[in-house]
Amino acid sequence: MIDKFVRSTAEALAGVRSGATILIGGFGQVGTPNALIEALSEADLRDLTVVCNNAGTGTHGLARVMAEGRVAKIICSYPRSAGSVVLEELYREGRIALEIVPQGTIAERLRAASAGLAAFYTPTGVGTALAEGKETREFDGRTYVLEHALKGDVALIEAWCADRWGNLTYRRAGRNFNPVMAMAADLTIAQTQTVVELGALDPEAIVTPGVFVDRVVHIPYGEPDLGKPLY
Amino acid sequence: MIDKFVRSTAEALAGVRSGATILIGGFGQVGTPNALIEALSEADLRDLTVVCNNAGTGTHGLARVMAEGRVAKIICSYPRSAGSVVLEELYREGRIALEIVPQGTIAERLRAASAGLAAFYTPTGVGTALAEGKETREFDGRTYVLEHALKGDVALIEAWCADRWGNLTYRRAGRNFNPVMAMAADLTIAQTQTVVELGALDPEAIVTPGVFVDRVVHIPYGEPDLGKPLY
Amino acid sequence: MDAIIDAKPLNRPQMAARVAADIPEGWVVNLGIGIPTLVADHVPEDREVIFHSENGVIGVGAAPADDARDPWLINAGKQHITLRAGGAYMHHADSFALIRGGHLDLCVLGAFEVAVNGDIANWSTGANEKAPAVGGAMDLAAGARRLWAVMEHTTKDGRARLVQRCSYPLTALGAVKRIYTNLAVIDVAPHGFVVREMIAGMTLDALQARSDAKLHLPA
Amino acid sequence: MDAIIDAKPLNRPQMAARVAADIPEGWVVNLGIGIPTLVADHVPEDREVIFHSENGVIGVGAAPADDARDPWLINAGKQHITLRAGGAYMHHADSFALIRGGHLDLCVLGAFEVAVNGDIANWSTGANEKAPAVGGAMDLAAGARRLWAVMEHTTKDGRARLVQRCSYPLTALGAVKRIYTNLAVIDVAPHGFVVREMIAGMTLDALQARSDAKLHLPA
Repeated sequence: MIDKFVRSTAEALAGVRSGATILIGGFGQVGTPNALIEALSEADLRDLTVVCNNAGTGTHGLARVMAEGRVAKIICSYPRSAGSVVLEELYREGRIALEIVPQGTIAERLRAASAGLAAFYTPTGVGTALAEGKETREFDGRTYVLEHALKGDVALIEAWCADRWGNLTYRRAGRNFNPVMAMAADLTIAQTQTVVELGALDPEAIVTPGVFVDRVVHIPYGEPDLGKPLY
Repeated sequence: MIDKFVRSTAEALAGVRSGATILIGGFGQVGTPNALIEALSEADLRDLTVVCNNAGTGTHGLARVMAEGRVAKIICSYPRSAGSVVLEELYREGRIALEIVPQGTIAERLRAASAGLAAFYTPTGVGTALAEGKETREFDGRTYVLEHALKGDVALIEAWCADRWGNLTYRRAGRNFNPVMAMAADLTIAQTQTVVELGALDPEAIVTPGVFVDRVVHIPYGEPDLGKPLY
Repeated sequence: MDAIIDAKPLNRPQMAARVAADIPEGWVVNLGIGIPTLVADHVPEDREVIFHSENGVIGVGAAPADDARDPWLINAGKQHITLRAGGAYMHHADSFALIRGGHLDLCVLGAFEVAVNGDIANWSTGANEKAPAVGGAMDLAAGARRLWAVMEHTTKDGRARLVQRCSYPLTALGAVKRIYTNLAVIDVAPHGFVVREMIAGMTLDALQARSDAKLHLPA
Repeated sequence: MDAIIDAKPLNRPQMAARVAADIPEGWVVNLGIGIPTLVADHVPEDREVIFHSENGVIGVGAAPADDARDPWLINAGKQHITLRAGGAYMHHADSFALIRGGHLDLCVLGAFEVAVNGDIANWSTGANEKAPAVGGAMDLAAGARRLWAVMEHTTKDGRARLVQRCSYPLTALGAVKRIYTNLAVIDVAPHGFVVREMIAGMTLDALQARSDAKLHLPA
């Protein structure tokens, strides 16, 4: 019997190695795998490359992972926010590498990895500082920049509902990067708010089929913070 | 008030021009926009390029569109079947051009068009007759072939359920190429088996958001043929 | 260079309202952070405009009351929102396929500068800042079928934002089609900036004095 | 060259059963048209293997009774199928992302020929045929993490299908990892074909006589 549930976040992260590329889902406070990120900050790991739209705020979550010195490089689109003090300090001191990628290009590079493509030509960023040094090419009179697939060793995502095959649904804006990252990593680990029996999810409404998911941990984490959201 | 419903297939096809590239959804008998295809065979059109996984069987559907002399070129993955006599005759006589593309490459070329990408590098077909003359390139020691986006002027698709914004769901294997083609054409026309009020579809389960759909015609066509399926 | 005028510049809600007036029913529209976000409030309820947020929400509705916020429903600016009947959710790859694939009728962005050739600079003030942040701005600017910029006509210290050539890092080349400022509405035409409309009391000379690039009147 | 042997070749269901025996629980598997399709029937119900069909069905179940067919549910071979509890639907771009992206543990395809370097020819018999048809074969062959070929060991007129170099148009280069024939199970190893198993009564000499490329025994 296929059963992808594990009992703890520590078990969920078993086998993750230093030097790994970790994809972390979520956008703002919504759909973020908070418990898995906490476990990551407590694991004995170094030199991680983290791909995440934002770069953490305050001193918890991804900011704590960075503060613990586990992250060598962040690939993100929007590191800046009122509370992103950890990243800013590490960045100023040259202790963390930062690759800024347009948000849609991050999504598309992940999607290319999920689909076995090596690279693609996109119009985003042409003529800007973020395309400097990158190959460009004209198609039908328009210039495009070559961007490469971005594959994760591990993806950490949050789902709303899961079954034992790892089929997943999400909740409203909690979908965001999660389904894309689920498909783009060798080892995909989901924390899920709710759990159902196999067969209970509508096959027409499953967003991430279980074939893309390796481990699921049930974390009824609760609602995202209703406080003033930080960018 | 946005209302994408039109009253007839003829109205649905209004403005489609000779020389257009037409994407046609469906796989086998399932999810095929039969009424729109019939209307296409009756429209005064010439020199169409048709993108469709199969190339029609018997003397109805796409086969009839070809028999009427409306099609200059077919782009498909699987033209051959027991009943594909119309295509075979036209092809043997040199009266129709045929571009055979691996099924996944058709899907991906459509998806690239839907996403505004110009081209991508895929491993499919490398070293085969279908990649002859195409640019190849190595990434991380593996060879990939460059494939270009395939955009439609028009997409004809079949949905299961639609609302007046053009939000769509599909039925089981009737999904197939339909959502991909809906996003890849300038003018997307759906025939739908059922209709609901705006707001009745679950926003978590809408497969094709209405922003990708231009016209919807309500055709309670009925179930796909249960007879022996033809490949 | 400056000219004394007797004109009251638009405030931010008025700028947003001016943009909203030009958005017809049925358009699919993405609104950037800042003044653009306010545009939605000025589209009448009965004019169905489909607002898209790049974090995968289509059919963004009016802002919720403070005590009726849905914790799971935010926009790209991380503000709480509502979903209209007919709305839908997508993941990020599909959401940006929508943007880049030409499925947005319009994107409205704030800007630092717009150049006479349509170049826009809106994401970075240059090399000396802390970790730079681009978000979805480059995708939106490169992908939308129409890009309108909304900004004050000049900076707080009086420098022109309608420029011959952008001084800040670019977001996209030749992308802007129209500019809404607190003083005027200006099209970006092949031959340069064309003033479509000015606020009451504004003169072309005074507007020119506040602009770096040459302004034209419609032919 | 030929050798007289006293061995009864496997029939098609037996070949399918032999393949099925090697598929462990939990694998995600795509089965090609022909003998491969039969493999699913030989996986015990209680061994959960997730069968994928490239037209967007994950979790293909047993064939339906003739009077219980669902008109909307077919596989890539256009045969009527069922969906297991836990199954899901995808569109074609996602379905082939699954294939090319390395998410298939295994694909089992029929073949005309497999070469000693793993090249496979299974989609076209050459230039003189009518409109050629590839379907998803090239995607599956290039994308699956493991590709196994199932075929008669020789053609009806006795020509070898395990060859030094394919004579038919290729489907993919160096893709096949294992071959199941009616006579043997052969691995495609870096140094060539390695015979893992032969049917009762078969000898290596007799098998070699029916093969174009050199056969090895395991080291």
